[in-house]
This record gives sequence, C-alpha cells and structure tokens, in this order.
Amino acid sequence: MDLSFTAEQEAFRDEARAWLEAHVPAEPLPSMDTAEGFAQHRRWEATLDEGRWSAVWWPEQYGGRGVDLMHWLIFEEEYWRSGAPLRVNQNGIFLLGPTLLGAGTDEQKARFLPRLAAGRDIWCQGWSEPNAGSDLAAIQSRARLSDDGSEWIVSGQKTWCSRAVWADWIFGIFRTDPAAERHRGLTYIMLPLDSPGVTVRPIAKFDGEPGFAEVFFDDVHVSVDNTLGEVGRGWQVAMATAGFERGVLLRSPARYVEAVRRLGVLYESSASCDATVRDAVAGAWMDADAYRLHTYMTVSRLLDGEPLGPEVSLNKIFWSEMDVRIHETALRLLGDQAMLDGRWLHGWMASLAGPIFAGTNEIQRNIVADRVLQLPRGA
Amino acid sequence: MDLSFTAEQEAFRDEARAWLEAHVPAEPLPSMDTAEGFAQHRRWEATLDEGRWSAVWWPEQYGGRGVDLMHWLIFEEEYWRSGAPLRVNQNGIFLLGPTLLGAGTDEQKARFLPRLAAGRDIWCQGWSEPNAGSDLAAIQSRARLSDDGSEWIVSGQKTWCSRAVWADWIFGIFRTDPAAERHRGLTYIMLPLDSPGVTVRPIAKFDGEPGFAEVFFDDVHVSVDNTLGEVGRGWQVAMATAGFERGVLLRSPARYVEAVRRLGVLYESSASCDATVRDAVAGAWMDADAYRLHTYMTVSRLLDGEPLGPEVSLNKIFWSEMDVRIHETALRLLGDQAMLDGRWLHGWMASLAGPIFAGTNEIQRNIVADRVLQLPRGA
Amino acid sequence: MRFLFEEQQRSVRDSVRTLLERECSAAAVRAEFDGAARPAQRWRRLAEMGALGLLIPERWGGLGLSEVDAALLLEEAGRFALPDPLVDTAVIAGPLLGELAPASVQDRWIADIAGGGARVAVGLRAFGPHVVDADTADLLLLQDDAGAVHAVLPGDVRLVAHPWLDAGRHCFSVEWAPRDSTALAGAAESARAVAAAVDRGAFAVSAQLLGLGDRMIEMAGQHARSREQFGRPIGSFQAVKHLLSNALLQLEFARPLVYRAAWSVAHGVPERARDVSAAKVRASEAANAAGRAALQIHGAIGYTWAHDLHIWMKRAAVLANGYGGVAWHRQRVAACVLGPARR
Amino acid sequence: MRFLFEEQQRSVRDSVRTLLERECSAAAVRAEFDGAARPAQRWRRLAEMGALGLLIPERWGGLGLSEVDAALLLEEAGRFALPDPLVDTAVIAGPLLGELAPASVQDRWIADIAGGGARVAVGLRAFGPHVVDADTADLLLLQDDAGAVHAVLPGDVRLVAHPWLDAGRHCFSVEWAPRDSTALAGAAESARAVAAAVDRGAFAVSAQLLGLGDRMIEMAGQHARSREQFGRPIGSFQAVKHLLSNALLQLEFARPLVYRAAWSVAHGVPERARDVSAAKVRASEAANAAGRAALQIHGAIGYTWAHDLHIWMKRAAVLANGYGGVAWHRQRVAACVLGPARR
Repeated sequence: MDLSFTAEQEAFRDEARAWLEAHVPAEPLPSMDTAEGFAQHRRWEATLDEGRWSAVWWPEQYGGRGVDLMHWLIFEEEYWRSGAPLRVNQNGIFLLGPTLLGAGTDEQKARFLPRLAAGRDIWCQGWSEPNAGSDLAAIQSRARLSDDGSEWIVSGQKTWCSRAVWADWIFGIFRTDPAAERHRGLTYIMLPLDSPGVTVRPIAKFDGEPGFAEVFFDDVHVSVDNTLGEVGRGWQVAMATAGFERGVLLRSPARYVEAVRRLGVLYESSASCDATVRDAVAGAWMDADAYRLHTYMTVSRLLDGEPLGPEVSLNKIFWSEMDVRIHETALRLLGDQAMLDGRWLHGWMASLAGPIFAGTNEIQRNIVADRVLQLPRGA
Repeated sequence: MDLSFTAEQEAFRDEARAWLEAHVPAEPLPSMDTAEGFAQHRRWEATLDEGRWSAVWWPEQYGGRGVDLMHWLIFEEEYWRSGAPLRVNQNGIFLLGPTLLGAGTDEQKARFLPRLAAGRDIWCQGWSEPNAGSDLAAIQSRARLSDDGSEWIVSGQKTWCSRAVWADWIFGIFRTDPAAERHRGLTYIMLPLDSPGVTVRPIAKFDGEPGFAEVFFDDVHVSVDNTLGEVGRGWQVAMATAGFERGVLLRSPARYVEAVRRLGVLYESSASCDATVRDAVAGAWMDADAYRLHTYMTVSRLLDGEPLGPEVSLNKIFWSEMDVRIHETALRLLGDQAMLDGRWLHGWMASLAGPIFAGTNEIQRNIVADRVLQLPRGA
Repeated sequence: MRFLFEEQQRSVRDSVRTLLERECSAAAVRAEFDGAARPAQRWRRLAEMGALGLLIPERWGGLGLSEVDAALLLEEAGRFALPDPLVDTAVIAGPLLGELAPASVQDRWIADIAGGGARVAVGLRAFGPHVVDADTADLLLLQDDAGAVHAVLPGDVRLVAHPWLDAGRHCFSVEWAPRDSTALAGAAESARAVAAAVDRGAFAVSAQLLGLGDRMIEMAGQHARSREQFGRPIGSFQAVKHLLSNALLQLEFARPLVYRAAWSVAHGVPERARDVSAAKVRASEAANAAGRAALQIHGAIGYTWAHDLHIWMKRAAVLANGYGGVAWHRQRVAACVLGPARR
Repeated sequence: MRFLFEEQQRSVRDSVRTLLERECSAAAVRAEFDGAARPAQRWRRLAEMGALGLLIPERWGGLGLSEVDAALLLEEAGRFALPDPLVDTAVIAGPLLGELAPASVQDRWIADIAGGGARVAVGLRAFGPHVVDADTADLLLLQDDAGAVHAVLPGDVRLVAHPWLDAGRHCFSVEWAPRDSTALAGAAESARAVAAAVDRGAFAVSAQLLGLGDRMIEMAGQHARSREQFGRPIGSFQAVKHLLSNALLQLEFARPLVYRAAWSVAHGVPERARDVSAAKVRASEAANAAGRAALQIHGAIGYTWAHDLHIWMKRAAVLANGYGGVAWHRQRVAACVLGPARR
C-alpha cells in the first residue's frame, strides 16, 4: 500500500492541469442536448484530442497516451477540477472504446478509434428497446445477412439512445439468429446514423431537453465489416467490458469530488445554521471520498492483474444514490432559491436518472445478490 | 369530524385515570419472563379485572364494560400514561378474545372469557412451527379425532410461543385433514398446557430471558369442546380477526405516545446540543402522533360501520419501524451511557423483534402490495 | 372523537373530482406546462361550485365553511395538479382580507374572490421572497418589511420573472413601494391574522401534497400492472412491491396529520402551529417519496417530458419547498414540542 | 498510488484467521458471553504469532510494524468477535507507553505487552468514562482531569462494574487518585501522544467493525441459502436479496475509508483525525446495518440467545458506541471539512 503518487504521476497531473488551465473554455458551454451546444461540445472533443487528452489510457496509435487507469483517474481529477465540459462522446470513449480495444480487429481499431478520440464521430448506444429495458435479453431488433453475405440488413427499434439526436454513429446488439432466444444469437453491430432507412426521433427528458432518442431501422444496410466481435456472441462481446471496465469508467470519482467541493462552497456562502444540513454536507463528503478511495482500490487490483467481478455492480448503486443525496443536500442549502432554474436544480434532475439508466439499481442489486452474495436465483 | 372527546368519554377517562392512580404498582414489576415476574403480572391482571379494566370493550357478562373501541383507546392512553405493567395475557385478550367473541359458542365464551379477563388463565399462541414461519400455511402439527369423536389427539410442534413458559393454555391452528394442503383442512383448537403429552421447552431471546418457548405435542388428548369455529376452517377463523381487530389492538398508540413522552424527558435531562438528535426526537413525536391519529381514523371508520381491509398491514410496518427509531434516538441521547443495562437499552432490544414477529414486515409489505395496491401476485 | 369526513364533505370531494376530471385533465395540465394559457373557464367553474368561496362568509357570497370542509377539495386540487392559484386566492387571501382589511377593501374584493372575478397573488414573508402567478393576479397581498400587509394593484408593481421547476405556474420577485394607502392594517395588528394565514396556507398545501402523492402512487401502480419484463408484469417483483408499499406507508401516515391540521386551523387550537407544521413536513416528505418511487418504477419512460409523472413530481417538489420548506416546519415542530433550540 | 495490501500483510491475515478459527471459535465466544472465563491460551497464542507486538518496536520484542500491517489482523479480530483486549493493550497502550512513558516504565511493561504477559485497560477521556476489562488488566492507563496519562496498578483502583450489552467483555467505572508518581508525563506533553492514541484506537475499532459486519453478512447469506419458506430458499426472494445487497454496499464503501485511515495513522498525515473519524462513522453504521439486515433475514431464530448473531450485533453496537460514538466522529469530520459549527 502506498497512498502517495509517484513523481511521474505528479508530473502527469501537472501537465494535465497546465493544459486544462490553458484550454478549458472560460464560459460553460451551452447544454449538449441543443444543436449549438452539441456542436460546441464536439469542437471541445477535437481540442482535447489535439492535446492527446481525449482517452489517455488508449494506446498511442489510436489517439491515447498508453498510460494506465491510475493515470486516467488522475487526469479525471484534474479534468473535473478544471470545470471542463461534459464529454459529448462519453458513450463512444467509455463504452465502445474498451469493447473495440478488446474485441475489434486491427482494421476496426484504426478506422474507428482515432476518429472517435477526435470527436469526428460522436457515438450513441443502442441497447434498450421498447420491450427490452431491464430485461435487456428480450431484444427484438433484427439484422439479417444480405444474400451475398456482405451486408447486414437491420430492422427494428432502439430507444433511450442518449445524444442520438445529433450523433453520427450508433453501436448496439441485434438479433442475428431469429431462432435463438434471450442472450443467444445476438451480434454487436456499428452503424452510421445517416444510413438510408434510419429514423431518429428525439425524446425530451425530464428537464424538457431532447437528451435521448428513439432510433428506427427500416432495412438499413450496413457492411459486415462493422460487426464487432463474433457473430452470434454480441451479448458476450458487450458484457466482457460491461463487467470489467464499465464499473470503473462509467462515472469517475472526480465528478463527485468536484460536486462535493462545490457543495462546500455553497455551504460556506449559505450562512445556514441548520446542523442537520451541515451533517448532510459532511456525509456527502464522506460519500465522495469513499467512492474515490474505492476506485483507487479497484484500479490498484486491476493493475495488479486481478480480474474484476460482479462486485462492480455496487459502484453503480453507490454513485447513483450518492449523486441524488449530494443534489438534495444542495437544494436544502439553497432554501427558498432551490426551485429556481440553476445548475444545482438541473443537476438534481439529472441525478434522478442515475438509479434508472445503465441497468436499474434493482437489477444491480439482483446481480450483487446472485453473483457476489451467492444467493439462490429468484423466480 | 370532531376531534374533541364527549363529556361521557372524558368521564370515562377520568374514572380510568383515578383507578389507575390508585392501583398501579409504585415500583415496576420484575420482567414477566421470569417466574416471579410472571406471577406478579398475573396478580396485576386479577387486580385489573377487579376494577373491570381488563378488556373494557368486551361485553359486560364476560368481564368487560361493553364500551366501544374509542373508549378502549382512551383507556389505553391512561393505562400507558400511568406507567402500568405490560399485559402478560395480551395474546389472550387481544388475539384470542376477539376470535372467541366472533366465532366461539356461548358456552365457550362463558367458560373462557371471564377467566381470561381475570388472568386466571394466561394464554399463549401457537401459530408458528419450525417450517412454518413467514409461510404460516405450511403448518404440519396434526390433530385427529379419537374413535368416539369426543377428543382431538394432537401431535407436532409449535414454536416462538411467547410467554408459553409459564402460561396455562395455548390456542393455535392444527392440520385436521391430512389430505388437505396449505390453508385448507386446518382447525382452531385450544389446549391446556398441563395436558399429558405437552412439553414446553423455553427459548431464551435476544436479551437472554426465556420470553418464548417451543411446545411439543405427543398425542395430547383434548375435548372437541375446545374447537373454536368450524372444523377445517381454522385459517379463516384465525384470520377473520387477524385482519379486523388485530390491526388496531395489537399495539395501541398510547404505548408510543408514552415512549415519546419519556424520550422528551430524556432530551430535557440530556443537555444534548446535537441538533440532529433534536430533529430525531421531533421526528419521533411526529411518528407517534401520526400513529395515534391514524388509529383514531381507523376506529372512527369501524364505529361508522365500515369494514377494515388489508391496509391494516400498514400499521404493523409503521409501529414496528417507529419503535426501533424511538429507541435508537434514545440511545443516541444517552451517548456513552447507551450501552449500559437500563430501560432504554432493553426497550431497544425488544424493539428489534417488532419487524419480525406477528408476520415479518416483508410479509406485510407483500400484503399491502397485493391487496391494497392491487399489484400482481409474485412468484 | 370522530376522525372522519362527513357525508357532505365527501360529496364536495366527489363534485370537485368530477369537475376537475373535465376541466383539469392531465392533457390540460400538460398543455399549460408547455406554455398554453390557463383556461378562464376552469376558474369560473370552480367559482360556480363554490370552491373559491368555501372559506368566505356568506355575506360576501361565500359558503362560510371551514378548513375541515376544504380539506378533501384541496386534496383533489393536488390529485389533478390544478395549476390555478386556489390556495393563494381562496385559502389565504380571501379570509385574510376578511380578518384584516378595511370595509371598503373587503367590499371591493372579497365577493369578487368568491365569485371567481379576482385572482390574488400572495407574498408573505414566512413563505420566502417569491410570489407565484403574480403576472395573472388582479390583486397582490404583500407584506412589508415591518410585517404589515398591503393590498397592491398589479399596475403598482414591477415583476421580475424567475424560471423555475414548475412550468405550470410562474414565479416572480415583486418590486413595489409600500404606501400608507395600501396597508390593510399596521404591522402589530396584522400579526395574528398573518400567522393564521400562514398556517392556513401551509395546511392547504399539505392537503394538495397528499393528493399529488396519491396520484403518483396510482400512476406507478398502473404502470407496474401493465408493463412486462422478464415475461411478467414488473409489479409482480418484490422490489417493486415493497418500494411502492413503502411510499404508500409514508403517505397514509401523513394523511391523519393533514386532516388533524385542518381541524386545528379551523378551531384555532393552541397547538395549531405545531399541527400544521407536522402536516407540512410529513406530507412533503411523503409526496416527494411517492414521486421518487413512481419514477423508479416507471424507469426511463417516467423520466420523459412526454409522461405526466414529471409534472406531478415537480409540483410536489415546489409545494414542498414553498409555504415554509421542510426545514422551517421541522424546526417549528421541534420548537413547539421541545422548546427553543440549544446552542 | 497503490491501494491494496501486500502479500505479506495478507499472509498475516491468513495466519491470524487460522489461529482464531482454532482459538476463538463461535462456541468459545458464546461460552465467554455466558460467563466462562477467558482462556489464557488464546492471548498466549496471539503473542506467539506476534499480534500483540505488531506495533511495538523490535527492541522490546515487537515487530515494529505499522497500522497498515495491523489492519487486516484487526479485521479478523472483529470477524471472530475476539473478546480479548487487543485494541486497548496492543494498539493503544503499547505504542502510547512507547511514546510517553519514562524508560523505567517502558522497560517494565512494553516487552511484557508484546510477549503476552500484560493486559492493559485504557481510560482515555475522549472515549468516555468507562474502562473495559479493567478487572482482568495487569495495568491501567488512565487520563486525569487535566489530561495527563497515568500508569496505575490494579491494586490502586476501585472498580464499579456496569452490566452492559456486551457480556463477553466487562465495563467498569474506575475510582482512583492520580499521583505524581503514576503520571507518565504532564498534560501538555501528553496531548500529542494521546491524540495519536485516540486516532489509533478509533481506527483499530473501525477495522474490527468491518470484520464484524462481514461475518454477519456471511451468517445471513448462509441462512438465506438454506432456510426454505414457500417451497424455496428465502434467499431467492428479492426482498431478502436487496436487503443484504444494501448491507454489503454500506460495508464495501466503508472499507476503503478504514484502510485509508490505517495509512493516515501510520503516516501521521495532517488529515489523520478526519480520516479516522470518517472510517469510524461509516464502519459503525455499516456494521450496525449489517446486523439489522442479518437479524431481519434470520427472523425469530436470529433473535434467540442460542444463535450467534446477537453476540456479533451486540459487539458491533458497543464498539460503534465506544471509542468516540458516531455523533462525536461525525462532528469531527464536519469540523475538519467545513470548519467550526455555526451557532
């Protein structure tokens, strides 16, 4: 155990901090769920890439720096601390990226990753369908091979596709063996959203902004070169990184450390004498610190060669509930200003989605119970 | 709506208060889960009966006063306020009593109820069995008719029988039709615990006192006159009052109103400046007041002729969770004295049983979901 | 002791429910949330059925009834997420004018309130710095720094709009200059009536919160019965069952506190402040918990603008935060029950 | 940044686990809870494996290791509900004597502590007025009103026993008269060492609480897998699954705080007090929550004296309440993070 950072890590941190101080936009960008905001966020991705900060833990040849995940955590600490924008390509970088690195061909990596790192392609995910939410294995969208075997012909519907309204590409799993059921006979496919036959219908979320969309596929043709991993093993391809790196990558602790720092500033400025709120602020600090340390533990284990198991489902539950608590505490501090438009109110609305998306917390608790606690499967 | 008490109700309250002031033992009795304490509690039951206070809402001919449940609530308020002892015959009075009144023959009522009211017979319940806890319908203890049809011959085992160690009688449901399953073929039978073939084995509870027992039946003969209600319909007989009056009678609000009053005294004496504990004390007051008012609503509905439904399961959840919160708050106020032997510590241990006994809170939540919220039955 | 609503009170509930089913459908509420103007007809219909004059004496065309008679009506207003200023106008302003205003002001306004001809926006200091729906008010009742209440005409104020969570109602700061001519009474004389108005308003909102909570639990139940995953309705999963049961538990044990607050306000009992605050605390917590449970049960569909749930959740959040927030009312309960806070 | 225990530290954990499986079985713990004397052999074996000298410099026969090396050992002590005064003697007293005592006192006691020849009971004011296991101590370290620490022999004190929740350990008030001859150092000189001892003790107990919590979750899991109701293991019900998952969640996110506290104590970082208090708060809450979940899952059987669970629950409750209760540590975290409380 050594909870100090190495000189090399500190130098990396300093470099990141200096670059961010020089490049982070002075004014917050408009919401990425608006056309103009999306475009500005896309430009920010390009800027990040110019500095080689887009995905530091990727190999250098694909736009990364080839550093380990501990460095990525350090970069994230500096990133959030600097007030830099949200990552419009987060699904590409944190969800697709690891899967491409693990299961993609060299040709696919070369074709997709550098464009992804540079924000030239913004990706959205296509997991859920109207009848496949918590029960993701109920996927019905189909892809069949063209007669010459060169293309998939995709039909069906995906939904809750975050940022699909202005994205360029979608990745997802589709049923390629109509006779197979549940987790079998699915294939991981990547498609350009401007393909003929694709219709994107925006969905306004809780706050009214079109943060996600339905995506309809009407005999969409896509080259089989865009198959990721083995045909018929899309579930395994997707889940290989779902369990592994998503537990770490999906929400880096620095986001909450920064939120709690802002909460402390709010407490300072509030002059609140309500000791129960003070206690909640201190509780939020402990939450964020616990999550930060927990992630250091996880990454240390990974770097030591240990595999990650189903216990990463605990992370999702923890950060999503913490996020709600942090924002509820902020609203308490804001008192009779709490309901007015503002960053904390919007953050609170955003936090309410946490226990639902990326697998509801009920599903996560099932996973923890079944696979960590080894309780018998339920009916 | 009229939230004041009538002159007659106030007079009843005054009479109860005066009698209690004159009769409640100056010193608390020893625990009823000791031989000496049990005997003293039995004598207290007799004293109560001499004043006709044992079961005020029973008909006069059986030892009651024939008053309605609102009067019973008033009596309970005075009873708890006075610091009177716990009721050693509570299972007889609050569980068996209503069932006897509803389903018993006149002969049975005359034979059992006056002795019950006077504490001459102390009753324990025999519901659970080793394999029938939450799943009560899994009852296996059997009763078969003797050849001449005059007696039940009972074999099997009951468990978690509160106060069975020194009780006189047990009531319970037994499988009388061996071919019937689950809720069918059960019969409600009352047995003297000194019958040949009965073995009572004390079980020490969380605090070490023998508060409940296992009761073994080895071909115990009991007259069929001790059958309560119809043969084969024991489940229905037991549940008719379970849903109806148990929701009100099991834990009267006055118990918690008094606990919260004592909590306030503890707060006063504690000099605690911890605003989070103060907030918890105020929360406990709101809990107890809500429960008191909720019960007034329920009894008002009953007196208005409305039936009670499955929503009474909410009561069990509420009071049991409130009881834990009250005691946890007391322990917080006690600070570094909290773990020393004392009334609050013992009350805390007792409160921990609340979410478990009389149907776990998980079972109660199922009932609320299935029968109040009309959610589909689960697997 | 008879803690239930009488036949007549329940029939008021039924009438207003029938009215709101027609005049305040979810579609109408949604349209106003999306920016449509509030339909004048709904307010007129409410006046016609007597809802706006319920607490106003008969000599001004009201029904001269009490908060106990109003409780179930207010609950329905919550259930239907009624956007109109029922509480400010009919519960706070009408009776406050009746208690405090000079006869000329009373005669000018109170009958109009009961008849649906005047909407009043209210700015009491205990409820914070904002005034809701000041833009559509015919009259504003505003408290000055000393505590006196003034009746101010819309032409005499400048409004600063604050976009906020509840798009169905509008939030403003009001810039105005207190004048002797607008004061209903001096600060000292006003104190008792203002305290009563604060408690009346907080009680009324508590009742609305009950109705909002009820409706959200109902929405969640409907969804849980119809939505299938893993080949069965999601309502058959114990996690869903228990989540919704717990929400119902909180609401059903907030309910008697709210109904008791109605009685305490109507009869001006000495514990009125305590009883109202306990009601507001528990109704706020229960409605917000019902919303959170309903959202979790709905999943992503409940998180969309197209679904009704967000409107009910936002209304509940804003009402829970307003009219004295949870912290203010919790501290008031503690002060009433335990005496002053220790330092 | 490398946040994990090294091979050697994990092997200490394995050794102590093997030892405690033999010397501190649940049956043994139960027997002591029922009044049996503590077996001398267990303490001897702990000394032999070095557990009592872990934090004691080598010149007194210790291993000269750090709190980081002790963390997993202390966690095992919790897992097995070890009743012996490991924390007071080996974690608090040994190093405290090493920092504070005159050489003659050090030479008299420290090697004995490391070798298992001396049990020490500790009464530090930050931890409240009681002294645990004072009846079986060979030495008492007691703080006087001014804050100075005294080494007092059992013959020089009068003990008043307080029956309490944890029957496996004994709680006393100690009546004694501070004398110049018993003081290890003056109050001012003691302050730094006492503060370090307080943090060391609170950290050590946090680690024990983790182990207690782990074991209770394990008990609950075992029961849930084997106990059948409604024709299936109760662990297959979602209510049970989620209850236990939530308990595990709390424990797994308390864990890194405890391990970090080990580091902060070992390295005397400026944030030591904050880090220790955060660990104690979250480990206490997690262990108590694990106990409550385990009790609910066990049902009535878990509520009996015959089952092991109550012993673990009571130990957790007493340790959570002692060594600075949750309120004290929460306030210390708040003070460190947010500055002094406002009035």
